[in-house]
Amino acid sequence: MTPKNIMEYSYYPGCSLHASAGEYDLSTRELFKTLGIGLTEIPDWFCCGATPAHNVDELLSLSLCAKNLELADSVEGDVAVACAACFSRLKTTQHTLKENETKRKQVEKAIDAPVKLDSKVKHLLEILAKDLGLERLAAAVNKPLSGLKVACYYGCLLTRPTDVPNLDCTEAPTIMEHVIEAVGAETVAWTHRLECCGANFTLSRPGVVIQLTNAILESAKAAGADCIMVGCPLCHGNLDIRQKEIEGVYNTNYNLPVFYLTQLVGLSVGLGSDKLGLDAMIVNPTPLLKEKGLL
Amino acid sequence: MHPEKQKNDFEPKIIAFVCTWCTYAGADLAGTSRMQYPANVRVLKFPCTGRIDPVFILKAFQQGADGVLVSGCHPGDCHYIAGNFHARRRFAAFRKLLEFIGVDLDRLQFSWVSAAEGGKWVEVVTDLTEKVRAMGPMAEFKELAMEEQWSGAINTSELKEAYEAI
Amino acid sequence: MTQPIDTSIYAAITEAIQAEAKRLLSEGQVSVVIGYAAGRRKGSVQPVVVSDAAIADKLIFTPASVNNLAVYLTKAKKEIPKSGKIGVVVKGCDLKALVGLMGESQLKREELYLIGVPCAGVLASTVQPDTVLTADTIASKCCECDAHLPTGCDFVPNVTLPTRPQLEWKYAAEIARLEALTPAERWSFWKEQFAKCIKCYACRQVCPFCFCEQCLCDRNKPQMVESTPRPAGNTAWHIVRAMHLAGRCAGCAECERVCPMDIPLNLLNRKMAKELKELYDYEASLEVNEKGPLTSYTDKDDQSFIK
Amino acid sequence: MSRIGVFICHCGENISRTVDVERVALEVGKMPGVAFSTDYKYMCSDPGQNLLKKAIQEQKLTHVVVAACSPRMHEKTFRKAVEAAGLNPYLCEMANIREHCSWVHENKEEATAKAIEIVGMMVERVKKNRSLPAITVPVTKRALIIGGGIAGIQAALDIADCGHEVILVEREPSIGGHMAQLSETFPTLDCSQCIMTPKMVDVANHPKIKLYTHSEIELVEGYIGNFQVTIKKKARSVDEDKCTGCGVCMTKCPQKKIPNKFDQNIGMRTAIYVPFPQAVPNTPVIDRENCTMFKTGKCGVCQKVCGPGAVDFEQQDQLIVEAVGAIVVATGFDLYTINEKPKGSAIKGYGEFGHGKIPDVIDGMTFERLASASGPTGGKILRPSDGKEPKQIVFIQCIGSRAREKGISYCSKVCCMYTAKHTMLYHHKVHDGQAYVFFMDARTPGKSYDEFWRRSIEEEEAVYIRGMVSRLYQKGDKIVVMGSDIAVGVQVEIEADMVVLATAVMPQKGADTLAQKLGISYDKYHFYSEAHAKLRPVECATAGIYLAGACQGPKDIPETVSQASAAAAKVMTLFSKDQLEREPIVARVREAGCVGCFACKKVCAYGAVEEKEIRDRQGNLIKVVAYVNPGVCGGCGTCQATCPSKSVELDGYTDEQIVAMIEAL
Repeated sequence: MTPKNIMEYSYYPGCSLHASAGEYDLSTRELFKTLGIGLTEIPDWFCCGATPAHNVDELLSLSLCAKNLELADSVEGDVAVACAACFSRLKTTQHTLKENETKRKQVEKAIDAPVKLDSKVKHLLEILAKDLGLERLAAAVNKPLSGLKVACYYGCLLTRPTDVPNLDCTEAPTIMEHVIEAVGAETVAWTHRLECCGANFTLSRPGVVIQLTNAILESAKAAGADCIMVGCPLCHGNLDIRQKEIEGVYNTNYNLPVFYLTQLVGLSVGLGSDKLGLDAMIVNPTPLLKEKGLL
Repeated sequence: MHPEKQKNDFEPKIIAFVCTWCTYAGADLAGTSRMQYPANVRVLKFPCTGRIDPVFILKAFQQGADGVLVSGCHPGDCHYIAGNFHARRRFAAFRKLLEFIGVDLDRLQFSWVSAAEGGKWVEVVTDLTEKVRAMGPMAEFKELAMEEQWSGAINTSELKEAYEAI
Repeated sequence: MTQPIDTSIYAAITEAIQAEAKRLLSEGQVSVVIGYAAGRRKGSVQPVVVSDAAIADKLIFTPASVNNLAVYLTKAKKEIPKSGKIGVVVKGCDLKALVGLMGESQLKREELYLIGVPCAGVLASTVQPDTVLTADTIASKCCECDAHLPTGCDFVPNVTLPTRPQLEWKYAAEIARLEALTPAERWSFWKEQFAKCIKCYACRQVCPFCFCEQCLCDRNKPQMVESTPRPAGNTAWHIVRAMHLAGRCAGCAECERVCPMDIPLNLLNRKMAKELKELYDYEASLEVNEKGPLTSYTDKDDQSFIK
Repeated sequence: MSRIGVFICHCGENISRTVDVERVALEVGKMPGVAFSTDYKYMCSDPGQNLLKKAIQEQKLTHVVVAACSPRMHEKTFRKAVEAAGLNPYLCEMANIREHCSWVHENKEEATAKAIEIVGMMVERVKKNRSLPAITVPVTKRALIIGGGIAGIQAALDIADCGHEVILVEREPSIGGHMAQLSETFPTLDCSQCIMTPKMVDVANHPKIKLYTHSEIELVEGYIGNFQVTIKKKARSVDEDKCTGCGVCMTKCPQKKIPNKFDQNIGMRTAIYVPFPQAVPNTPVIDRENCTMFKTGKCGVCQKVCGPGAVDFEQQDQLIVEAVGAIVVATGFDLYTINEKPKGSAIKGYGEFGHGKIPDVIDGMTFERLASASGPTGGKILRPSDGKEPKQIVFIQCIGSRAREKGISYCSKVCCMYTAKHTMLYHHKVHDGQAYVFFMDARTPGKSYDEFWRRSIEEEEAVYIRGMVSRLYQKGDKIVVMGSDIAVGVQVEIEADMVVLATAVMPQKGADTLAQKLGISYDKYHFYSEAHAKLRPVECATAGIYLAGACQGPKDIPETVSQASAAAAKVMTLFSKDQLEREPIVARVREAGCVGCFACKKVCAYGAVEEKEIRDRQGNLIKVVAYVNPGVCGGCGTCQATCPSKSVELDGYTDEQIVAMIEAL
């Protein structure tokens, strides 16, 4: 008999988690299962429009999110979002439509349904830090990540702009640090926690991305981090997949594994490599984890 | 120059309760600017809209007013700091009550007219006068005043018979 | 099909009130206890002021305990001995009135000993006081009650409130019905109602908030409100009364109960309460408010009705 | 029975052109109570007024209605004339048949009918008018000034020079305020101390000024002309009468490493100290939190070395009550500390700027202390971290100010100018250094201000970059400043040795508490509110309380001094009379009807309603009723409209008067 879940969420994975960030999806599901948090994937969910849509057609981007929120309403619980870009779009939609009656009416006409403005959209971080709570999280740990120095990377979307995501303080957040410290890791104070990695330009202007991402990696390394933790598949792409390329361009060696937050937290509650998708990471984390006695 | 004025069958009686600092001064400005508006309005000056008791509005209707205007300073401009803020709440509640009793709220107008808004004064007064003119006389309170009947009215034949026997 | 309402806890409450009153009076904690006692007719209940512990077992609580005893703390206060605290039996609705009176400096909490009654409801009418409490005979105010369990009292009998069947919200329904009418239709409704008024002022007499020593409507210099028992005067009286109670009325509905002509007076009060809740998010509660909705303001208040 | 006289004015032809004045006079003459009715060409002219006066006497008139222009125009004129004829001025009313009638209608028939009704209304009203005696309030000709910065000092000196006693209360051990902390002042670069300290000494030596430093306002009671103020004089632990100010105690104090608040905590001081050498009074104070004697009970060195025996460890806080007639609030400002989020405030911190974490990120006031010749570095610009001279310095403007998302949307007004000044001071002291300024806009309205700002760029070589900074971080011994230059559209990174933040000007902490004690209003930031933004900028809505300086909003020194002198002038206007006379349009409570629900008190914006106990001859409390203090009442009448039993009445606008008018319709 499976024990009853302590909390229930409707889960919006977003496109990345079904593609390039499969390990984020896997580790999220496994971690939440272990913690007794139910995730029900929203039936028929579709793309939030992410970064391109709102630059092209605002009504389209708002309608995409509004429709997804409407779909989410069919599932019990607040909406759990893993990807920072999806999170940002869903939150922005709610904020914009709350403020602007005209746009709300347009969107309602477009999706042919009332807009759900009150459903709570939550990033996984929020669920771990606030809904579950740091104490309960710490209590679930059976393999503390002691000795692991983590650089928590927020990127630009998790906390910005002011008054929209309301996840934490806009320019000096601490929620990631709190979560990872709760499971026993150390965090480093570093300077580029909230700088942009250039996700928007991944395909169009890789030169810019390399420059921006390099600054982030350099700063994390200089602060003495062993690895970087992210909550966004787009940041992950740049920091992890491009790391080798950047090392080549700048003739340096970072060797910084880039974990999703669910992977690191998952390790601490005793999930194995296979359940966390560690083998999907480009920068191999195995030597680091072995050295710290975590594998 | 001036078209022959239409003689109207019904000239509404409009009573305006205004504060001295803003709306009264605004009405003065309309005068000094020689603006024209219907002669139906009678202005009662108060120091502040805060002084205007809802009972006065009731009294005005009972005295045969067909329309009532209450006007004062814009929010934040009150000469007495906050009198108009208190008035705003008081009249928000009072108009809901009158509406519920069955008074047509088109007969009761509230406005903010500043000392510089002579034009707005003319507009508000003209609009209200014309609106009320189109509605016709405020019959409700007048009819009540005419009615002598009360619960003890002799309205059944038995009662009438008994009464006449006495 | 009338659904009965469980009032079996009233026996335990009666016992608890009696024991508490006995204790309070014999220990001298209060000078008197105002409560309910059996009347002369079977099942009838009347307010009573008990000053002797020996007769504390006169106190009862039944579905016929309709009166809002808060009124005895204002108008009749002078007749009640001033020395010491006054004990008073209160239902949730009565307590709201009492709390309102505290907010208006008419009562001091420290001068009162509040015996709160967990209340499942009282009768709408006491013409037949031994009627069983059912969904049909219960007072309309009890159907919409949100204060079955008084809070902040000095003593509350330890009983568990039985669950109640879902009851129809008569006031809300009637207000909605009237709101849907045209102004002329509403006017004729109220005209008919007010025409019945005989200006007996029972509504004023029973209202805890009508505590003015001289009512505005009795003044003749100037005569602000016509005082004749004619339709014009009646209408004026009821409008002024509703306006003066707006933001203060606690919803005990005593005005409506005592009206000999059955004018639905509480409808006006409920309507105003509804509007003030919508406009200023204010409603009568069990906590003392420093200011009421019409004695306070914010600079953001609605002014959509102002040109 | 009233004998009313009605006087219809033609106003040349202004009224008579559209209103048949003779017919009005005739019709009004028939109204009950009207004993005399006439019309005249110009009522406000001398002959017109004489006609009025003569009629009052000959016709034995009891009330007067003048139907003419707006009462806003000539009510005073006619009331004065009526008074001269022996009637109480408030027995005269004006009917406005010009602005409200003849000027706005063209149809003579309609206008005449309306004029008759208007006059009729006023006739009915005036019948109910009562004689109102003028209200006088005695004035205590002493002023209290709260705050001993430049604003308080200026106001104190102005009032005292006029011969009135002044009580000056300052929270800190010395007067001087923020201006004493400044190095040099824009736009003339004269040394702040040089112009400030003589004024401080003047205050100390002025026979009419009583100075309470290290003191705070505990309680304020009373009203205009008659305030009672309780001042808490905090224990100094040094007897001011005995102390000669020799300073030996300070040289011998073993506790020498206490950060000095006056030096923005960069310089150090002893436990017994004066905040700065020119302090007034020059009497040290013992900082009990850091004093060894108070902490451990052992030491007492200062007491041993004090020749006159002034050190007194037993001294207690004292409460002193002073009676004053006027209060000037000059509590000044505070600076936004960007690394902390003030508790319970809407203001969000600036964690990303590292102030308080990176030692070489300092605020503008700290730079002032570094640049000050009497400051902790003797006027050398040196980094707090390692004492090195910064060769690249970045100034960032608008820290907190104009940043809605951080909780403050106003402009702090002085930062553009003082940053320009800082770049100059820096360039004067570090010749080979380079200053950069990040700015949103340069706001330089003021005499010689723009010229000054231009000079910082053109002559002193400051590089101004239009744009904001997103982040600062320490890299080695440099601070990397990441920002954008929106004029060129590029991202900028500067490796600076030191960063100076022009933090927002905010009201003093506790400004709200003081306002509540005084009964004055304040805005959402806790800046005090003036009675009228344009026409009454130095008065509070509460009569008898005036504002000076930055407690009302960000201000520079010239503006502060002007406002302080203006406030002083207002105080002196008040003090020019022994009795305060005011229009007797005030509310009065009918105690017999009042049941003490205090709805009136809740709605009174002036705090004029008090609670009054009514007792019988044996002293038993009968009831508590409202009492309206006529000295404080503003005369709006909101209380009367709110009172359920109408037990409070506004003189001049009683229910009787208003109902009479409505009934006349």
